[in-house]
Amino acid sequence: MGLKWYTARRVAWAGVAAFVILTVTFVLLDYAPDPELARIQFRAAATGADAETAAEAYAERRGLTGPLWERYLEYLGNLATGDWGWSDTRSQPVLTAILTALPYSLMYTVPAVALSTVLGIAIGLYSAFNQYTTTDYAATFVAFFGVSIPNFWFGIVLLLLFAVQLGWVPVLFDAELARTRPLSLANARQLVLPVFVLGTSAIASTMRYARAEALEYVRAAFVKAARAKGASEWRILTRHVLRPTLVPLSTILVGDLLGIILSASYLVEVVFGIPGLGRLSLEAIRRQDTALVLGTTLVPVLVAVLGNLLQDLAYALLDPRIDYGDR
Amino acid sequence: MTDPPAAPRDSLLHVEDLRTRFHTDAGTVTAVDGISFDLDDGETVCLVGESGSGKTVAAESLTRLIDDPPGEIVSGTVRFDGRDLATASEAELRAVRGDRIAHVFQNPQRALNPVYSVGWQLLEAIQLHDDVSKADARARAIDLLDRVGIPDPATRIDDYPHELSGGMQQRVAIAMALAGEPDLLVADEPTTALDVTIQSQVLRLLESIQSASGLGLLLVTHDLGVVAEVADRVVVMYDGTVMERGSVHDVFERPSHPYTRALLDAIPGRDVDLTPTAARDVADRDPSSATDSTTGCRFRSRCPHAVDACREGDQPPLHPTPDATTSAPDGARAHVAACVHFGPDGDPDVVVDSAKSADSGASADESAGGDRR
Amino acid sequence: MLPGDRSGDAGPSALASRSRRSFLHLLGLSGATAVAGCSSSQGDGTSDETHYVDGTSTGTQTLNFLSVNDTPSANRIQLVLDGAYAITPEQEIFPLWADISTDEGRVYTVELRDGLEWGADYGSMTAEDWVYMITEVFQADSNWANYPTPGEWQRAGEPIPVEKTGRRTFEVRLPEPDPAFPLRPVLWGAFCMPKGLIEQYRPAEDQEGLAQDEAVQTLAYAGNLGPYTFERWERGSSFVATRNEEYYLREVDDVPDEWQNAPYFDSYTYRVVPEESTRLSALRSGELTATDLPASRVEQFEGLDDVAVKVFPQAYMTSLIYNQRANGSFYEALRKPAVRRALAHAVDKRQIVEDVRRGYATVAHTFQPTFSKWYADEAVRELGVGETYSHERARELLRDNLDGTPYRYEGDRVVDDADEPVTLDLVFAQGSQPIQTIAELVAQEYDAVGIDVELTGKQYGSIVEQHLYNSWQGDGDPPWDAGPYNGGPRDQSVSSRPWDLILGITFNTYPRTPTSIRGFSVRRGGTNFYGYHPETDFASLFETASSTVDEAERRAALAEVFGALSVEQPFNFLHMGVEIVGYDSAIRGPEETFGYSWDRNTWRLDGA
Amino acid sequence: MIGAEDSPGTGTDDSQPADGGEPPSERFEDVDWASIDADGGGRSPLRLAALVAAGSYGLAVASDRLVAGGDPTIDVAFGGVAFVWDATAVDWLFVATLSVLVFALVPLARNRRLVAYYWRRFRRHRPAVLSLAYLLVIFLLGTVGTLFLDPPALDVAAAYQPPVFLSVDASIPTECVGPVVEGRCQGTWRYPLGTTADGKGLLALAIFGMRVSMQVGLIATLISITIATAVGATAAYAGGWIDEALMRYVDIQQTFPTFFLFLFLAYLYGGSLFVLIVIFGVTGWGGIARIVRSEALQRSEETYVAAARSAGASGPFVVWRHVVPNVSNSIVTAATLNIPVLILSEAALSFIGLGNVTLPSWGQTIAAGRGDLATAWWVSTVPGLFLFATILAFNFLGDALRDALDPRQEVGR
Repeated sequence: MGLKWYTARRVAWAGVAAFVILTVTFVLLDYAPDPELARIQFRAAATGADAETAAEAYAERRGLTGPLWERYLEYLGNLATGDWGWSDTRSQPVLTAILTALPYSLMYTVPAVALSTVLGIAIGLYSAFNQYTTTDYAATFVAFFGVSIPNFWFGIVLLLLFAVQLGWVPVLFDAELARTRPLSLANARQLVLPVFVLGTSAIASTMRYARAEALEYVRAAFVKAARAKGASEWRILTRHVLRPTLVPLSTILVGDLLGIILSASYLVEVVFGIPGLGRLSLEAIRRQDTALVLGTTLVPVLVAVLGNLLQDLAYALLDPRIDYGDR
Repeated sequence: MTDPPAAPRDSLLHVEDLRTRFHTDAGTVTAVDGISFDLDDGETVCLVGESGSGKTVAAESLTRLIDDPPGEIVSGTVRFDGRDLATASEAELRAVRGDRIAHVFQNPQRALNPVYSVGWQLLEAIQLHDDVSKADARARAIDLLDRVGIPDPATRIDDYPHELSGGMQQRVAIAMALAGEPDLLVADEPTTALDVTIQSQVLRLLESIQSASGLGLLLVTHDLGVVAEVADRVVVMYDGTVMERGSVHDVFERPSHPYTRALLDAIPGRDVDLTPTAARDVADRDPSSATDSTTGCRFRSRCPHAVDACREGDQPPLHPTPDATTSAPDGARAHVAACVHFGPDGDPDVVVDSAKSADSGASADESAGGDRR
Repeated sequence: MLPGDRSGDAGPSALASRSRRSFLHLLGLSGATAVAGCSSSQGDGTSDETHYVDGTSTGTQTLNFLSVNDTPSANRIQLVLDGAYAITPEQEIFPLWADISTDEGRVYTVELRDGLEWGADYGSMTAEDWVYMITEVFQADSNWANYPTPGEWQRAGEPIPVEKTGRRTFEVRLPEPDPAFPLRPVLWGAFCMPKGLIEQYRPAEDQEGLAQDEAVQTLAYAGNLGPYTFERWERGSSFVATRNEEYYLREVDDVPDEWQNAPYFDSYTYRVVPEESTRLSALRSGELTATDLPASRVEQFEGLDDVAVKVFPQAYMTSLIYNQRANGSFYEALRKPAVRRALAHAVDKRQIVEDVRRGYATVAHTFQPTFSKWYADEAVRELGVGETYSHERARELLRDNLDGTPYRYEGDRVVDDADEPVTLDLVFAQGSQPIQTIAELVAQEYDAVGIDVELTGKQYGSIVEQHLYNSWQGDGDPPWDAGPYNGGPRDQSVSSRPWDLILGITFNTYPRTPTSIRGFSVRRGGTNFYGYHPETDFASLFETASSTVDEAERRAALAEVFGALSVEQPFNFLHMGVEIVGYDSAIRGPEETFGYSWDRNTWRLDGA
Repeated sequence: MIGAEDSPGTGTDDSQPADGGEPPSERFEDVDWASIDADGGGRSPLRLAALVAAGSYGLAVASDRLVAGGDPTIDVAFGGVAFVWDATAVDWLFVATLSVLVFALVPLARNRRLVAYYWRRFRRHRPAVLSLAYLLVIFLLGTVGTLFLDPPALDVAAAYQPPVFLSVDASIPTECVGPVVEGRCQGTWRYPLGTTADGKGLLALAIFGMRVSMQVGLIATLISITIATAVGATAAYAGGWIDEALMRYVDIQQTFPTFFLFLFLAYLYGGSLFVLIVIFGVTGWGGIARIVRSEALQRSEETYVAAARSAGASGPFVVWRHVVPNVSNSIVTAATLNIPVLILSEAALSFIGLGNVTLPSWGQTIAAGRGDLATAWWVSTVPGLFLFATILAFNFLGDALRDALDPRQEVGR
């Protein structure tokens, strides 16, 4: 009951947030300069044609005629019926564009998140159990390495090393291969570097939280009690410390990783040429593809909502003390 | 050590010259500085001392539960059932922990893992040492809960710790300690965190368990009332060392060490908590003393009977008190006190007489009775 | 990422490089297809198949050529649709679908080949299709299809009359003679759609319906009209076309043999790789057959056995543009040709070409590349090279010519009438390292003659909106208005933000139809955003040059134009760019000439 | 406090050392950050100093903007070293930031016992001590050092010079400044770390990059924590709909694509460092505000806040005087960890092609040189290493500060 009401409120709020974000984006887009339009007009002017006519044709083609609010209402109306609009810069429906790009993004972000979560938690726990030792510093260094190195630089260097010099992996991301045979070894090979780059960059935040949480439990009485029961250190680590650590960790996993991945994905996808969501939205913004920009803006909102819900469920599952009645 | 040598017969637990240190930024702290005591099957020994006297560290050093690092057991033996735990391997210790020596901690709420059900934690305790099926373990767990007085154990077993009251939680913790059918139960302030009304229930539970199963009980407490109620023998600690040791009768009736006397004197009626604040009032010790490489008696700065001799050497060894021969013949169980006035060159009367003059009532009489040598 | 100021892909500075229908210019005139291609042997496992994989930075936006206004899209469409005819580097017509002929340069007859078949059951391509396309789409009153450059098919605001004269012939009747008409991007490389397809949308003027039509989206109507057949288009990732076994040129005997068997690759793929360094890595690893190279990497790739580097001349000129409109902080001086000439003495063009462009560019002195057949060596005055590059000389000329302006030398710095040192705002297009370096170099050179320069890098779109667009600020209506880039007389029509110098907006020099630069050089020119007032009567010279059929007369007129421009220095001509492409070394075909990609269908893999 | 009352692991055990390990009765949070408004009048010398500083700062900014115009703000030459400083808007912000830092540190520094205590806790983390030293060097070089150095100058003839002791194929540099041995151009001391594609010395670029990084990191973070503290503390203290509204706003702000906002503002105002800093500062405070709020909520429950409230203290006063100081440790930690994120963001924006390309920032240099990694690897690697070390140092520092300042982690050692 409590959880349901809570969920309903969360979803309702997400709707409001999405609306606000969409509106702001829509208005900003309208005021931002359009390099494409500028090019068309210059082209027309350069050869003596009427630049205004060219601009009108362009506006017509891109659906940019009429007052702002009218266009916005129309967009919202379409959205309500499930029509996310038509992407002019890709000649396909926005929803199709997003659904096409999404699997490519998931293909490397999911393993990257898994990698960074496992490594982050492992290093965090290790570091907490061995605070202020040299191995702690070494482990921490490993965790901080990825976040300290600019992703794009790292990606380029890795490509030069492993793809060009050693030839172990291909330089180019083969989208066709990824789409038709996502589980093949060849696909895994081309995903190794992006996963590594993104994964290492996300370790630090997970590790930091895991470490902070674990530090609270490492010396907790129940850990001592478990030890007094005769539980091994490994058991203590995996059962007694890890579990309560996971509870608050799940809250940051969604939020922080979402942030890291959404922002880092621009860079990783550009460097590795992966046609995922990051590039989709980057190019949409660059080319002022209004419908696509709005669509790609909605995606993180939806992911955040979904992620928050999942996280709450995980929380409820992991920590019996949580009660949603009063939240 | 001029302490009496090891007990002639093998006691269940024989601790000798145990020394535990903590390495901190500010230097090394010797939290337990060469304590010795014995504990027999079915016997209840109380480790008494104010906050910070090292009694908890001492209790946790037995099975090396102290955090290492920064803690470190630097010397001494912990002979348990013929084996020296101080030098045992980690695996050997694990086999002993929970199975032979069980612990009950001060705050049950914290000693239970909040994210697991009571049953899970009980089953863990059972299955860690006994290779039994899950169903059998569960049956045993319910039985254990029943034994510690949890009503409706078959239902409560699936509860989470936060769903139980403090007293119930401590009962669960005790049940968990009993899961391995230990020979020795180390209970560290098991009642401190509980309501006054619950305290006695839990104490009685411990007593009844002990009498039913005949296990040894090492009770760490600062509550002299508890000591008087349950202890067979008492070990009084101050600043990491044993100040006085003897049967509960000897120590309460004929307190010998000035510290013990001060403790008891501070309490009208003698059955009130020696709270940390009260302890400070008594001792008002210099907080910096802990890291000092101690010379002389640790209590001397607060001791009304301090003499020059107190300043020299180490903490004085445990000297037999005048009544030692009358109460217990063997060294390990003798009534002893670490005070120069009880040494070969000392005069116990310095302590006892002054107490006599300052005190009134029963204790004065009893002291007077024991002050002849 | 935008790859520099080359014209191949939509770079920030490529603005002027696209004139209208620019993709055609680029393909044919400037040879600027991002990587024109060739083939290579990327076996997908089957070793006897050859695949050409072309690496580009930008993907295509649409396959509907009616909306196409970018080179990447045009490149892809051209694989599937040949277009009317091509132009060879010798500026001769090379008929593909059609041949074009004229007597007087006024009436042009277009004759379609036999055997051109649409796909998707639209039958044969006939003159009917073309006339319908031209009149109902290109020239449609409402421009319902939102054709980007409807002006192409108009003269003086009126549609050019087009008439069907036979099943496979039609006539284009120009109001005035225009001998260069076939070289203009009107019919040259023009595409067509079947009438049956357009008819479905014409009555309702349903542009959206047409753009989203399945046949348009997948070029299903292409039939046998191109060397390749559309295979798939993964947006943002790749475009793949496979060899068209039905290609109409196979059945034609008036073309050279190598055309009859074209193409020589089983598939042609455009791979979108936004990051330049990744593209280059892929070229090294053999995953790409061809891709553009930045000048700084040429020597490294030349050292590789399996990569051949080719350098192609281009028609794009990088210039330093002076603001002569009233919102500049130095405009009174910049309006004087003598001052502009003085400043041209201050900038070392050789260093820009040699050190910044690393030798991969040529010095420019006028609005025409030296390889153009219209370039007039004897008339052009060279500034900023050799002896005409001299800070002392620049200073001297400047000192002499600042009279009558509010500026003068105070010591060795130029100051204004309030004795404050003059600081010029140089705005440059971001995204190209060489452009940025040149901007900094210019600042250094100007500093040496006593003028401070402040640099601001901006996105291309921002430069256009804030500095290029200008509009009438005076009272009432402007006396004349030539569009957003020239909103009226320079004293009252100014841009929204002030500026003094702009760098990174490259101009197409139209070496084949040089009269197209009119808009840049006359007072009311549509692209004269810098407020240049020529002292020469360019308008009539252009008039002469464009309408005369006498080549000598045209040459004389154009020589006068280029000479006058080099003297008047409407802006500081810096250098002409080149396109550098790294190919798989087994590729045979690309010639290092201007407009090299016209015959890319005949390129082949050595040994294949 | 966790753990059993008598356990040595928790630091409450009296047997633990007290002259060092024992926290002084005062904690970091209790430092008199707000001594300025502590007792009304202007008697406090610190308050006076702050007023004087603020006043002279205002005058200086005004004179630079109104009077000096385009002239350098300071133009002195001493002993042959020219000292020319033409302050920009960012420089002024930076000066303000540094002054705030100084005034924030003074009350802390005056409490030596406390400083000693935290220093002892902090120095246990050896990498963090190293990091602090490194960052101090970077900071000093970037702030003071750049005043005495010429900005990196263009010299296209000297492009792609390798670092000293290294060599590269002679075809790579435009002209080799050093000797060419066996077809390889040798690095020289003239450019100890080599040069970029336009012949700027990487050493100079790296040093000027330090200033930019410090400016981005410190100014934007100061803006962020100022807003975050105000919002977080207000939300926690006021509760109710104010809390709800503020936190919901934070939700939206955190989901909003900041990148897009930057693109837009970069168009309107140019992608200058100033715009970048302001955007980072104004949009990047959401996470910190949440931390401040939750910490403040915990602290608000405590008796001293209730006491102050019941004593009739005004809302803002309670927040400023009682709530804020008590969450300052979280703020300091969050701020330290925020700085590297900003420095990296600057690099990321450079990569995407936004931002000011003429800015001598590490990010710009790395991004500009990335295409040369296969040939002139040093161009983006040298600033890359500085960036890497700086981010790493801030991360180590942040973690060590968290451990040192967080009372919950008082492990008695």
